[in-house]
Amino acid sequence: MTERAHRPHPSLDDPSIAIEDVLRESIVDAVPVARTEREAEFYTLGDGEMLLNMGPQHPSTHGVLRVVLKLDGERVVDIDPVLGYLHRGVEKLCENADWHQAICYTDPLEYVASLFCEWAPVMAFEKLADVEVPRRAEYIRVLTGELNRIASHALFMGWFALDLGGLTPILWSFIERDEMMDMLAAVTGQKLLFNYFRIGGVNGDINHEFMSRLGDWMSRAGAQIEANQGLLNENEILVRRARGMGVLDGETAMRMAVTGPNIRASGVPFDIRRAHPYSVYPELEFDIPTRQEGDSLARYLLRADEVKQSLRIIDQCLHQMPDGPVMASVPRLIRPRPGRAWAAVEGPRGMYGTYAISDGTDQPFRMRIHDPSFVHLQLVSLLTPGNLIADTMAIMASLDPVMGGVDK
Amino acid sequence: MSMAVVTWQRLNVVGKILAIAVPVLIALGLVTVGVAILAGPFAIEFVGDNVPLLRFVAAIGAVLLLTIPTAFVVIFMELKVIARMNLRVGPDRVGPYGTAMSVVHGLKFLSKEDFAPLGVDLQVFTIAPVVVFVGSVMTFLVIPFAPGLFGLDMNVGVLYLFAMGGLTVVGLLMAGWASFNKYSLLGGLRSAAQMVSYEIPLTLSLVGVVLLAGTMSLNQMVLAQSGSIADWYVWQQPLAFVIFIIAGIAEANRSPFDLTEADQEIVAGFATEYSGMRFGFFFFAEYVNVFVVSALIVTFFLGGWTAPFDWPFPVAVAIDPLAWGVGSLVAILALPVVGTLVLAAPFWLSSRITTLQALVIGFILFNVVAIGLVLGWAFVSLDWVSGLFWFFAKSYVFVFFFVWLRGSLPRVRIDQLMGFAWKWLLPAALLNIFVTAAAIVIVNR
Amino acid sequence: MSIPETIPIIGASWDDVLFVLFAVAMLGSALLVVTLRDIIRSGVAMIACFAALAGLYVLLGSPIMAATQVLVYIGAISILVLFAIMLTQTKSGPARLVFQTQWWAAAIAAVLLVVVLTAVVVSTDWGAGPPQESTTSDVARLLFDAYTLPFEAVSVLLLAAVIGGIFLAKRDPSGDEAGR
Amino acid sequence: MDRALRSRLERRFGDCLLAPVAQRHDQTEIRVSAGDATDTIRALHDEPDLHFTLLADLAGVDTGTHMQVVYHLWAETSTDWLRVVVDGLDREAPRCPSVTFLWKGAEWMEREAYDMFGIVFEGNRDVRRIYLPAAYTSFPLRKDFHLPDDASRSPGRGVRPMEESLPPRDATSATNLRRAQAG
Repeated sequence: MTERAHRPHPSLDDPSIAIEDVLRESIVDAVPVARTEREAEFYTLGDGEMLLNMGPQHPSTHGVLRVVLKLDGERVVDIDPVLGYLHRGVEKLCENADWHQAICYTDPLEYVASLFCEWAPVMAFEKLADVEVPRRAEYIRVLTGELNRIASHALFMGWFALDLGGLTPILWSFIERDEMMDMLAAVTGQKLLFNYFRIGGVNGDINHEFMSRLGDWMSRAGAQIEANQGLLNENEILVRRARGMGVLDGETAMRMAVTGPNIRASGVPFDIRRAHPYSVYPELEFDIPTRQEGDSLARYLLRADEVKQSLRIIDQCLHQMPDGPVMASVPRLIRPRPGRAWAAVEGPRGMYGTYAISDGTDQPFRMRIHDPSFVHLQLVSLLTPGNLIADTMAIMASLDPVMGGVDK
Repeated sequence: MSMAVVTWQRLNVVGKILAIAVPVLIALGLVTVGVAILAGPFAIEFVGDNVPLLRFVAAIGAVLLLTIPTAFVVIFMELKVIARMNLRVGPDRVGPYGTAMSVVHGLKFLSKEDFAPLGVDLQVFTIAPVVVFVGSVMTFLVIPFAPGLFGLDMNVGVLYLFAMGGLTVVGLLMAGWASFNKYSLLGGLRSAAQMVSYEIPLTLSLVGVVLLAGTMSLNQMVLAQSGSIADWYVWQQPLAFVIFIIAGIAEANRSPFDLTEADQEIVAGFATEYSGMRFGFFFFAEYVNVFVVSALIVTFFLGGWTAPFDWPFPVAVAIDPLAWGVGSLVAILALPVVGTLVLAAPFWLSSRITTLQALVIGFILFNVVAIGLVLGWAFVSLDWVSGLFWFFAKSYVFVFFFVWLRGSLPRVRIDQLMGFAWKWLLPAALLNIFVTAAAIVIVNR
Repeated sequence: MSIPETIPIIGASWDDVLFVLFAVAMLGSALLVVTLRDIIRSGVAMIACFAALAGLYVLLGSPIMAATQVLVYIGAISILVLFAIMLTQTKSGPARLVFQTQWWAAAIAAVLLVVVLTAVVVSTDWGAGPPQESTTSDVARLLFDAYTLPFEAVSVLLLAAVIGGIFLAKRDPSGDEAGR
Repeated sequence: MDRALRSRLERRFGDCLLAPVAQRHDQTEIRVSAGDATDTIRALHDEPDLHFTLLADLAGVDTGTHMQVVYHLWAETSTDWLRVVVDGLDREAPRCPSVTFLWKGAEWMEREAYDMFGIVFEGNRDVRRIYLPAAYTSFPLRKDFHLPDDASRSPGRGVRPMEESLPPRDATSATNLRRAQAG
């Protein structure tokens, strides 16, 4: 009974397998049987090419992404991302939960900006159930959402520098992000997965602690963010490594269904806050920064520009916010009449969308979650071939995918 | 018989230890004295006749031993300084201010399983870290630490240095190949390409210094720079100084040129498959290299162990205890007690501290003062102590500089790295040689 | 009591013993270079051979030659050889050398080499005196004084070789993205 | 609600719509069959008065009786989201034309729909599983796929199927079970 399960080497189990055979198997690249045209093309090695498996445990794959690189020396010939290491089947889980419960399943999808992950389904459900959201709740949503956007962009800048080999910026941006997370924790009660937006409003009014922290932070945020970026924007090495890397033009970006900062860095001023206004964004004054270059540097700098616009929005929200309730009267158990609804919000990475189908019961019949990271990760195989391994990181980091969102 | 047993059983633990240790120590002492009496004259004669040989053996032993604290200090600096730059605290649990952290790192490596993955070329895999370590440790041999304190004063010291630097590449390449891992292979190839490329500007940048000093011996070079800060070669060879720093960083595989172990790209490069003490050797060699490059910068361009201003020392402070008489000696013996009491007095007078605590504080303070006095005396009257001080002070400034770079710069790309070496550093180094040679010819005419 | 000039029992001098040790190491590793089946190990053995040769130079009183040997042959040439092997050999290909495809040509070449070497050894006057210390300045004086012309000729030859190598290795400019 | 879009859509695609154009909140919905899907979407993308340039989302839906593929499109010409439902795909062997010729970025979304529903997209050159392992055989978002511990819907209600394969009570570890099976 006390004997422990011991797994010896396979060759010891089966005397017909010699160590040599095991070695030979591991010498030759294990090439799967091609299932599709693309896979057959990818796994056919040309002269001098080799496959390099990167991930799922690799320092710079932003979680558990696995990519197979086809290399010629250090030059990337082709790249095939392999997903699913973080797949949790959130859509199925949502179908097995009721309408309120479904929101908290979407929350951890993109743990870096989770308010947006709940905003899209909440909006979709409100459309399905014909709920009118109080204006104060809408302002609070915009306020907290923009705060979360800044927090997400701050983290992006740190990650970007880290993937290019800089150690310090990531920790500085975590300090910055931590302040915002503390504020949001003061109002939502949680520090990472807020679960704050509800069908018909938000979970509670903003409180004094939040306001005092926010006022304190707003008074120095601009200067502090500028100072942090000074470490990177004027860094010759970073600029030289990011400029001209992974150039994405506007036309291709549209065809790749890219949204968010990534498409705006390619010169397309598409922002759902303006292109298809929702919430109280029509009443707020802000610009949509764009850049024409479409390279990694542009994608990086564009997010810095967006942070400034978000600060403007927060400022206006604080001044324009009306008094009133923050929650419409919504029953605990809702049964929306059968129908379909789609809602999309502009998150820090692009368009977060939810497509919900109601069959009249208390559970979603189908709930589709659209995550921008998933779409943007496709760009890796478009932009990296022809560059070096190191540039793969510069490009992937500039697209800012979060594996929680990619793998749903 | 029973008496002895009963007596033994009555002793407590300390007593038992003493009961064993004291006779053994006495016996050992007697044996030592006997051996010294019998063999002493021969030993003295042997030492006297073979000073160069013994000096060489002692130097090699000292060099091997010296690398360990050096690596520990550099690792600790790296941990703590980068932590401060990241607005973190860094290690603060093991030892005062975390100073023992790097020692614990070393113990951790020793206690880890010596693991070799399936498919590695075991012999090459095992030798590789040794080659790397030997390559970096052997460079210590020719570095002049202080007047008279050097392993070997070679007349081809500069060549020897670069030869040993070249040995490191062999080890990295062997590690990369033997690991049976594509990341390791890429790391090994990167390191070979990088270090072979940067060795050329590194060597050429020193030609100017060699021309000025007229020798390739490191010790002679330092002597040629002695005097004040104005005599250092950094003023006559500013371009070579810059080239040497940049190429030295690349040669030591430090950020921003740490492509061989770029963890965001190729995990850990050549060291991916290594663990335990084999990895520890790489780790050690890397940090020893950081110190060696700093020491070389100081030796070649910043006057080595010479002081930055016209140093009036060594001042001969005549201390001859035998001439002081018995009264003075008794006074010296009483000094610790008196000093402790005097230093404890102010604390004792303060009401919040107990007598015992005050005494302990006084004792510690007295020790600090006494050690400080002894070191101060050594500093002003022994030239090798002040030489060591200046040498390490200057070297650690550059170690700090390297750590600072690591904390603030992203990594360059492999083609930028190579392009920089061949397109900028190499022509600059050649230009430097040309200008230096021309200047020497003009001045001497 | 200083260390005796010769080893007490054998009677040979220390230098001779060291010479024999280095020579055996050199010949042994040279044999390994040609007999080992793994090409990388051959390379490592070649490095050991060069290192033993450097030791011989030190014994002969020429540390500058020894340092240059290590610097150039171990630090550069062996590295490039290993580098080239690693670049051209893939792990999925045959990991071992294919021997005995041109054994008769190799045999003829070996016999010729032996003849030539024997002739050289026999015809050389080995009555040279004790080894002299050669310093850097001696070597430099010889290079830039007596042998200036051969030195410059060799440098021109190397330059030509470098240019030729670049020309041969350069790819078609249209398909070349490495220059970016 | 964009009434003008509705009339434009009815005018342009009137004969191939499976259902009248539905509008609710800020969404306009049209339904087409799989045969008309390519032409419809190409027209929506290309024609200047429609010009739906952005593919917002591509979703598979299992209604229980048949499969659907749902596209959400965005255009500058309209204030509405346009939802195109490709309706009536066979549940046993759902096939749908791919839109990767218009939006290459739909490739992964189509792979995901294949992974979850088994819908094969004709024209997509990389229809293979994206999340689940290659050896997986079922399509988890279909309505007849029940989670193993979903007691209310599982065929063996009240029984947790995952527990059935556990060893008998006196066995302490899976190793013993394996040994018992082997010997």
